[in-house]
Amino acid sequence: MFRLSAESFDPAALQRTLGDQRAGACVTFEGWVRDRNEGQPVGSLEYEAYGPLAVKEGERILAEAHGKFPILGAVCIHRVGHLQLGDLAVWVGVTAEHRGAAFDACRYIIDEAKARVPIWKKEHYASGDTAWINCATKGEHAGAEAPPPA
Amino acid sequence: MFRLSAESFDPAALQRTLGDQRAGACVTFEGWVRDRNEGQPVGSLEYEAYGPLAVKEGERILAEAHGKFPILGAVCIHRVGHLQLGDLAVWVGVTAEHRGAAFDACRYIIDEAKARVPIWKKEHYASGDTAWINCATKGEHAGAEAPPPA
Amino acid sequence: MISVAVQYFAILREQRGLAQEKIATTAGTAEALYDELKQRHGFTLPAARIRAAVNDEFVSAAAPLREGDRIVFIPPVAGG
Amino acid sequence: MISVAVQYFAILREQRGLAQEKIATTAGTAEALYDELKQRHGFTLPAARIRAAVNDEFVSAAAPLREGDRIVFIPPVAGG
Repeated sequence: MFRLSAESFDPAALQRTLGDQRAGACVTFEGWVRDRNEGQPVGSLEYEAYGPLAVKEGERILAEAHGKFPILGAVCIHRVGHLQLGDLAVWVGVTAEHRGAAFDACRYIIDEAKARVPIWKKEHYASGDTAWINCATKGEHAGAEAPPPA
Repeated sequence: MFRLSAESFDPAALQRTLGDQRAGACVTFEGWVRDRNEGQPVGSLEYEAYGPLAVKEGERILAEAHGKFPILGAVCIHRVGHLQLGDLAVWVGVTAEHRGAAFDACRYIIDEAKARVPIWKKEHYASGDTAWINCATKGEHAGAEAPPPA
Repeated sequence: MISVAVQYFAILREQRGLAQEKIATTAGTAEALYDELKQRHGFTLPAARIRAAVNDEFVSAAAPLREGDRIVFIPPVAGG
Repeated sequence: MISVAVQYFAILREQRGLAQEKIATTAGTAEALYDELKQRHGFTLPAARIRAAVNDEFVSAAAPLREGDRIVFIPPVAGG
């Protein structure tokens, strides 16, 4: 299940939905809003999604993960809206009989989601500037051009 | 922090202790008691630990993870005692600025903990038999000799 | 000349100043339409960094446009 | 002859039928003591699959034993 959420959500409740007596391993990834990016102090973040295609592409990624790895369950929820430092921006949870598949699939899902799902992130800096991440063109916020994975 | 726990514990509360505004990623691993091992139906599990050395070795593994990967925090809690199907047996949580280090360190910690920390697992099978995992000798529960990672 | 609906997100929405509009165009492909709109509205992202979706599915830059299509130009994504 | 304390866990505790005991031994190393106890108590695990700890630290199989040491023989572990 891939979902967008305009409200904060409870990852523990999501993880309970993955409960499965066949599962020996559950790996989760949480993306948190951190206080700096590429050395610039960040004050808050906005996420904007192209909803219908984001959900379709997210579901495709989860289906790919089920095809590539022997996993039992996989869920990804991504926040949209204005988030503050420390807020949970994205949650991925994967269950499997064995831990190798759970780690590999969780990593695959977040890597692909960050690269392919039409969601955009606008950083609000302590300086008052803002920048759409990955959308800078030469000369403008060059530091935000290709941020490292987070 | 590496700890043994004779009682069930709340992973959400543990994860909150890892909160850090510098962190962009939190990866967790949960090991759950699953209903079969190597094809044999499992009814319950007992974990027994050599406490003082388990904690020392667990702390060494966490220190190694801090040395090998750029992480911010790392915690591992392992249950001891009699556990039922679906119970949480071990929890690892790692925070880092970026997700690659968080995934790699979480995987390192659980792999090393399973291989090095003096904790033993006794499986109680639906058949009424029991076996100490990895402790079988030739001819006796050969199926439990080298279980896959879980 | 066909009539299509264009939706904008993120930096394109801000640079255009609105989230959607109807466009009458002679552009035959998604890429040609982006170039036309980039000229008109001063979008900073080059076409090479934009993907397109038509009717909520990704399409290639050379995908032909049809009357009534709903088109979204997708800036580089940054989920998570 | 030295006197040492031996603690047993898991399969060794069950095969011995107790969790700790004092032993008077002439064994000079951890491995020699394990072999002696294996004979006496019918432990099934060969010495090659056992690690030893003395005074709550891992030691090599050839580590010498001293009067008053507290020794633990560690069967193959299976945490998680």
